[in-house]
Amino acid sequence: MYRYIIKRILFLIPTVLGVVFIIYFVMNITPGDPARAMLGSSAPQADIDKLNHELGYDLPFLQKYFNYIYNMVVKQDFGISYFTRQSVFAEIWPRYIVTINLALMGVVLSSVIGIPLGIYAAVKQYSLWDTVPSIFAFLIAAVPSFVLGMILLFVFSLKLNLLPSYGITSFSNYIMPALTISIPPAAMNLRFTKSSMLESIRQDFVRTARAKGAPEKIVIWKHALKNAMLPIITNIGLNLGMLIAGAVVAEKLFSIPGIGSLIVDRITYKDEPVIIAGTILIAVCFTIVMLMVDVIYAYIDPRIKAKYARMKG
Amino acid sequence: MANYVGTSRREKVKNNKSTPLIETIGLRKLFKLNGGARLHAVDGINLKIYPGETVGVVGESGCGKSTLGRTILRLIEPTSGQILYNGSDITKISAGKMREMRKDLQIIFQDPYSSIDPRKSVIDIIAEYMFIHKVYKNKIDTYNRAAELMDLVGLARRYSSSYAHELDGGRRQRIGIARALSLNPKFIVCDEPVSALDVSIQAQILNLLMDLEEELGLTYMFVTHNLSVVKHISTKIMVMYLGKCVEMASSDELFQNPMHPYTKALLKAIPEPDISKRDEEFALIKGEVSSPINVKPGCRFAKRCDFCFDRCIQEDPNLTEVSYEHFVSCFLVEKNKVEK
Amino acid sequence: MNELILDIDDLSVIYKTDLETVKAVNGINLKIGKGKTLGLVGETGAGKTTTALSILKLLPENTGKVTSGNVKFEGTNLLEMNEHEIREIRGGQIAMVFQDPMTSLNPVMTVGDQIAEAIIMHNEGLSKGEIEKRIDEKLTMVGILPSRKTEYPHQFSGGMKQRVVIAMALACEPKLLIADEPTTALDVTIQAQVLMMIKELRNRLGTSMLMITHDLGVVAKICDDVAVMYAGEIVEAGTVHDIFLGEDHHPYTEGLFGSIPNLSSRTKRLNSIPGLMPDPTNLPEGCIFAPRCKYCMDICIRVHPNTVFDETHSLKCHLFDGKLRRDKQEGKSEKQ
Amino acid sequence: MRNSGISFKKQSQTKEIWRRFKKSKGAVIGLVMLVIILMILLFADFIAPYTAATKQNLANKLQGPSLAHLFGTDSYGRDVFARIVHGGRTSILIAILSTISSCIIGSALGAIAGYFGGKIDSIIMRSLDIFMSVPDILFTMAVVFALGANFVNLLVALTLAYFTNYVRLVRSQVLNLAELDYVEAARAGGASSARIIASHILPNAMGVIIVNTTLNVSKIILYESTLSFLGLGMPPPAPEWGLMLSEAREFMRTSPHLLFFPAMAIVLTACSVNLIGDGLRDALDPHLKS
Amino acid sequence: AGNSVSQNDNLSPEERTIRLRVNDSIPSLDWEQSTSLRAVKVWHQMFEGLYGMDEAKGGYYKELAKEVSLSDNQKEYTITLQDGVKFQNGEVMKASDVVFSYERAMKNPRFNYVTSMIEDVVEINDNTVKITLKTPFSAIDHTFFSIKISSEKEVLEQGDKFGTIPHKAGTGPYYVTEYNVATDIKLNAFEDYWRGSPAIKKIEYRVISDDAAAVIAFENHELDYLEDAPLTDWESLVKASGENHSLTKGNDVLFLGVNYLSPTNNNILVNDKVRQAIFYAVNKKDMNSAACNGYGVETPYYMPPEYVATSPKDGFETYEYNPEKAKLLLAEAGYPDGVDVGTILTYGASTGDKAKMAQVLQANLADVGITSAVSVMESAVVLPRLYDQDYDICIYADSNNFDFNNIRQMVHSESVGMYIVKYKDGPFNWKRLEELVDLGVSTSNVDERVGYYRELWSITMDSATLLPCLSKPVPTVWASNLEIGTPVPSFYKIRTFSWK
Ligand SMILES: Nc1ncnc2c1ncn2[C@@H]1O[C@H](COP(=O)(O)OP(=O)(O)OP(=O)(O)O)[C@@H](O)[C@H]1O
Ligand SMILES: Nc1ncnc2c1ncn2[C@@H]1O[C@H](COP(=O)(O)OP(=O)(O)OP(=O)(O)O)[C@@H](O)[C@H]1O
Ligand SMILES: [Mg+2]
Ligand SMILES: [Mg+2]
Repeated sequence: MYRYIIKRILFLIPTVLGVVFIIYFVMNITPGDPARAMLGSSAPQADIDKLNHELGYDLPFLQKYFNYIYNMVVKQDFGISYFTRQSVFAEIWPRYIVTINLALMGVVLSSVIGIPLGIYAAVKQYSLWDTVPSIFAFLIAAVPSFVLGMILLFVFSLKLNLLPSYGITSFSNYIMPALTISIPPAAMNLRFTKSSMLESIRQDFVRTARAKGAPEKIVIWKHALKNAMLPIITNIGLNLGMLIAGAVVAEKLFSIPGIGSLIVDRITYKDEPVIIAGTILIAVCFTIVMLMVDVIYAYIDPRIKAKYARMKG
Repeated sequence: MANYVGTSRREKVKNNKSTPLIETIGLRKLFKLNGGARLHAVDGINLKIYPGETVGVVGESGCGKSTLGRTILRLIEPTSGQILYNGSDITKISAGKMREMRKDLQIIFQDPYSSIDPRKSVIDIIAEYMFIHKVYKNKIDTYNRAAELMDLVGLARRYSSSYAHELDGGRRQRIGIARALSLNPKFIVCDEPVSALDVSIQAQILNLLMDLEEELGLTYMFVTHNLSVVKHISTKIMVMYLGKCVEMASSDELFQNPMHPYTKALLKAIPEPDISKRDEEFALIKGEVSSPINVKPGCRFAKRCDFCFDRCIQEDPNLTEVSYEHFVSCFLVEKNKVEK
Repeated sequence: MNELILDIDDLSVIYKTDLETVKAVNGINLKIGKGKTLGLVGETGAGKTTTALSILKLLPENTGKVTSGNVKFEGTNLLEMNEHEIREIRGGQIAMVFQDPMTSLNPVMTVGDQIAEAIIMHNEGLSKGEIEKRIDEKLTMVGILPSRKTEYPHQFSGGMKQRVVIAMALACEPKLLIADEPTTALDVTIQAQVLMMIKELRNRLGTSMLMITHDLGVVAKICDDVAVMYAGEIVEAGTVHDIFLGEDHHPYTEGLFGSIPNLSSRTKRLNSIPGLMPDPTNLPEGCIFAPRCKYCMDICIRVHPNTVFDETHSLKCHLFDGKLRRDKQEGKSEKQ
Repeated sequence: MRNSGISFKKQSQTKEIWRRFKKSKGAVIGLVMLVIILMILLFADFIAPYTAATKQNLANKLQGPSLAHLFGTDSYGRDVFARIVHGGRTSILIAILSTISSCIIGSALGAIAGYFGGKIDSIIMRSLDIFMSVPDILFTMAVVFALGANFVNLLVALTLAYFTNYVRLVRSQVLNLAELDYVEAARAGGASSARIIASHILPNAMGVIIVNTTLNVSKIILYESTLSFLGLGMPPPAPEWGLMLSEAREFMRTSPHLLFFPAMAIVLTACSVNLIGDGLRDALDPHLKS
Repeated sequence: AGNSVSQNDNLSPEERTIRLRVNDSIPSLDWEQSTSLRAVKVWHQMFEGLYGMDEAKGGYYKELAKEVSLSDNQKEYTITLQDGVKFQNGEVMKASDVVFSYERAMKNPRFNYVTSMIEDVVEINDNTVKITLKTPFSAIDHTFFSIKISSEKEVLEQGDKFGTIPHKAGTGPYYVTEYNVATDIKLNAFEDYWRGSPAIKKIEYRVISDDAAAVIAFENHELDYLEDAPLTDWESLVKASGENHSLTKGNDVLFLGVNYLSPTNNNILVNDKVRQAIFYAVNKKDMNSAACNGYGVETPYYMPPEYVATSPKDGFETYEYNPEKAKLLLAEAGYPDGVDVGTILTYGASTGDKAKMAQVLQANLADVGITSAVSVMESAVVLPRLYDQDYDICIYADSNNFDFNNIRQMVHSESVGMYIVKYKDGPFNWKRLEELVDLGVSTSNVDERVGYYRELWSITMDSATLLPCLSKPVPTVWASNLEIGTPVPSFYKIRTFSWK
């Protein structure tokens, strides 16, 4: 098991190398340059070239790639932002935390809303408890999240003046953005949980439990749910990945200084160090979340644990 | 309809000992598992199948019966060893040549449900192999031949455009048989073709297989775990245990004179529909089949064997011919023989 | 017959799906005497499992429905019980072992916990230690080391899983054990072990048993009485002797015996029953076996046969109309 | 020999699926809704002339719904109804085309990875893992920045964002299917790998792929609108739902109808597609029905 | 949310913080490092230049310069500094700081356009500097305004970190106390400010990138001052602000450029009549309505004459909206049935004002039979294309200068930046254009300069290559308890504000 985890963590290395490569490649094919973006339209080309040179932007793309990897590995240095001249790490880290917080809240919210409703819908299949939330889930899942965000902003900030419309100074600031990004995945969770539970309820061992004389409560929660958890957890894991990236919308909408909107903004400036470091952080987070999902899997399902244990290295 | 007698079959076989149709020499298949462990599915099988014979392969679930069958047909690449077809090695021939060879070597699967593509109509399934090998120049001829095959296996033509899921297990298994016959093979591996069927249907299919054998001069390798079936259909029987052959003899000989402790136990374990033996105790083998992963040397059956002694744990017993055409792999038998 | 533990009378069960109505069980009568083992034989789809499930009211909620009949367990009709009452019966009085040991255990619970659950459910107020003791006891009984109770089902082989399932079923010492093809999924040698164990336990605990199987060999070994089921009906029933040694048989029973390759005598061809079981959504009007029957007569196609009784032997075939002695009390004709 | 017994109908399965599909009320409602939507889009030119969708009339801007303008007018005085009717063409066409292209690319990669396994599988899947850990939006922005926002580039961007789903999906399907005996049976008959993939594996994986595809269409419609919201969508003035929404944003308070109608169009379309997808999934998987 | 507001309200004016919006993060606290308008607005509270800019009346005034004298050759400015000016770190401002600041700016390519005419800056004594120009340059005021004076000591002490952490390097009325790039910047009053400590003691700039959120924040009393508010919500903002709102005319001008060198459609745009037809087809009123919600000012001027003394007011073609004439011209050009002129290229948000103008332009052109496409792309992509004359028609904006000399960058071949129409070597009188640019700055006589610029602008307009369309309005709203004096478009000064 530990070997498996270590192996997975080691896979972060090629992931990071790959991500850096992809970004450099992508940046390489996009037009524009950081100096022009920074110095503005009135700077003469000579100065632009000079600055680009100082920044190291004009190097060939492979050289940039290897330099970056070298600095990152040997000096633990993620570089200096082209745009702000600040240490990339110092700039990104607080924003990263904000986004992670937001995404985690999104995950928690979407799970807390979606999963119990999904279970209920499965258990009470064809009743009102099933149809109403299901229909609602269908509708919600079809609403673009920024529209949801706008509606929330309109209702809770403007009309009711209950929640702040921007920033991240307090917990209440997180409520609307977290809702914005979590409602669509909550709807997904509902549908997912429902079908997973329906599947699980049909299993033979559930019938065995009934044949033992177990009351329905135990049958559902102890037997069916635990077995239905696996796909649900994968879904939650994938959600988190999606939410980190999807937070961009909420970040834009609620003026939240997160990493997603930072990356998006800096693409305009071709601020490669920031984009790369930001993407690496997201990729690492994504990978770790997926690893956590697998570990939780193993925790829930002894068969999977055994499988990991068998993998020696 | 062919009119044959059990014994005549046996005679015929014995007379025909020239070259085996299929011969395996030290055939092994080790599956590499995640993490590097090796699963000994088939572990050094030497088997000769003569034309016209029906060789039954019995053994418990997971002992490597199917793997053996599939490896012989090179549906799974063997890890080592040779497969000779009519005396020539087919282990190393190219994929293209092997594809040609498949005309002669066919297989019928255990599960008539999963072995038929649910998206194809019956006639298409039967005709598929002929299309692959371009046996006929045009579609009509191919389909006509497919229809003939349906007649042959006793499948009404009105099912030709049905889909497998509309049919019951018995009819599906007939499709599988028709498909296997479509290229006029010489040799067919029947991988538990009746295990998934009800007794009444099972009988229909077994009858059909035996009729076809006679009519078309087929050679079967018949894989099963059902001893009564295997006795009924085979001329020669091989008993497998954890990838190894523990005993091999003609059908009658094996049932009359089983030698390996495992074979003996196996024969006794079959509950017979006969209440006269009602109060007889089952001959139990203690324990269960052990894991085929990373097996250690020594007799594979040693752990469950009542007669196990030191040597059994230390060395592999060899398959030795204890009497005419009766091979056993057991130190006990060897010892007895020596003593004799 | 002596005292009955289970008396199924005129039970009919249908499965109603959006497409069709499957008449899975059609007016069957089954009786199990105290301490006796009844073997219920029949091919796939005959309705064996359905019968078992309806005894415990475990039919799938949305589709399965009992349309008529009584299931009397020690005199009380199980079918009239409410959820709560039947829960007391399940596991406590009547336990069931399902066909496939691989799927009847919860893969994410230790086997010990699963057995414990069965015990706790019917023995409130048992201390932890007592429960543990009982688990150990049951596991030992089925030949599994008690130390393995903290393991998960996937760590057990098929035979051991089936033992666990049996230990679980016997955890509360039920009066009746329903075993639905308990060894079909197992290898012959393991099957022998499990059958042996069942037989022994049954003898030791004096449990009555309903043994569902399609293997006549198993029946011959274990059962006292046999009922042969075909397309939702009991076509023949009697003691093992009636069935295995008796002269008169329903043609289906005959066919069944003929289909089995015999180990002791080698036949050239097997006596297969031609044709297939009728579509349970559309059963024939007359005798359900008529389309496949080699003795089929005109009447067979038109008229549904009545059950004819011998003392212990009953048959449902026009061939025997009047041939067997009609039982006076129970000889009322069955009709759908 | 006569050939009469043989006919080539392949209907029965489709029929069966259709029958099960019809059972689901939601799916039927979804289908009816989608058909109506598609009809409207198909006959857009008859319902409202294209010029009404682009013709500006600043004097008449930001009107609420009225008889003359069913859904009101936008900030250029263009008819919102006409824009929705014509805009849907672009939105849905992009969604469908990018779904198809991501499906083709993803399925091919997934099938190759799953069927051949081993090194090929590892290489494809590990690269995919890396690719997936880079947020989609980055690729989208790169493409749109590098090449400009237009129909084709949007297609490229959306395809890049969505093909990964298919790789995983099809691979797992193929892994399952390749285990099945009928694939081995085909090999036993001498079929080549290409033939096996094309004629046995993919057709059988089709059900799941189709379900995923329908659900994907709705996801892409939503993602498309999000891109427009972030300024990466179709360029103005071509009518397109996402663009309309993003244009409507600043008028959210003053003229909410500008937000409402395109949002409804998206919601209804995505919802109907989802309903159909769900119905199809149940229909294709009889196991799910009790 | 609301609570924090009321808390602020309960505080005494001394304690109260004025909360303003910045629409995006400000990447550096060094005025040299970030030159976006939003940043400059913030610097203005912290730094001062030799000159200040008077937006309300137009023109520049002396700020840190007490006296300025110009040598006869019009090249040497001798500047005496204000007395008693202290940097926020307590140091007294000396001439050396001015030299330091200028020399630093002259090395920075961002400031090229305001420093390229300077030969050198030398310290005469502690209180006096001499700035020598390469050639006479009467528009130097803007340079004196643009270059801020920062403390040499503070800048050198902070070294590399300068800009990334709070500093006290300015002479302005406020200094930074907290700097969170992503979220907010906090400033405190500088008690030793040379003009006297300001009335408002605390400032907080909050980063709110979304317009709608900003409007809501203002309406919820989370902001006290909101300039550049979205025009679509103007009415509701007006309502929310009571009396406290103003809509000033800005000096941001939106232009239309036509690349007569474009090879599109067989060099269609080289045809004078086609370009003129395009210009006559432009309906600035519609553009105003779409891009500025009708609050902008349709303008034929390069710069608003009321702000810019050197701006010509008349004497040039203005291309009043005349679709009939446009059609006529098109017919004369040989395209009575319409013609395709290629793509209207612009940058910024797809819902931004330039994109909106482009859409209206497209519709306007369509009305007279000219077809075109619209393409809105990222400025990083578009601007280089404009400078390379790689476009057909473009829409772009120019802003924030109060001297007509700014036109140099658009018409002079040696200018840097904005040279989007290549007049040099072209069919127009480009030599005269360049000469007029130089003449314009060679004298400080305003009338003379207006004369030159009138001719220059007339030539430009006749070429039908550049067309000013709209002057963007600057909407501002502020809290009811805030007194701000005369509202100005961009460079408001919080030191002039006070709590009621
Ligand atoms: N592709 C594979 N990869 C790894 N192990 C395999 C594979 N196929 C079969 N095995 C293993 O090889 C062993 C032999 O399997 P095989 O299917 O040949 O047994 P069998 O005798 O046919 O059993 P059964 O009676 O259940 O069909 C088993 O332990 C099985 O788990
Ligand atoms: N849930 C269900 N819905 C619809 N039909 C069902 C359902 N379960 C069983 N049936 C049908 O009812 C009939 C009897 O089924 P049952 O499972 O009782 O047979 P069985 O004798 O136990 O067969 P097997 O030997 O395969 O276990 C069959 O025709 C079967 O198809
Ligand atoms: Mg097998
Ligand atoms: Mg059953």
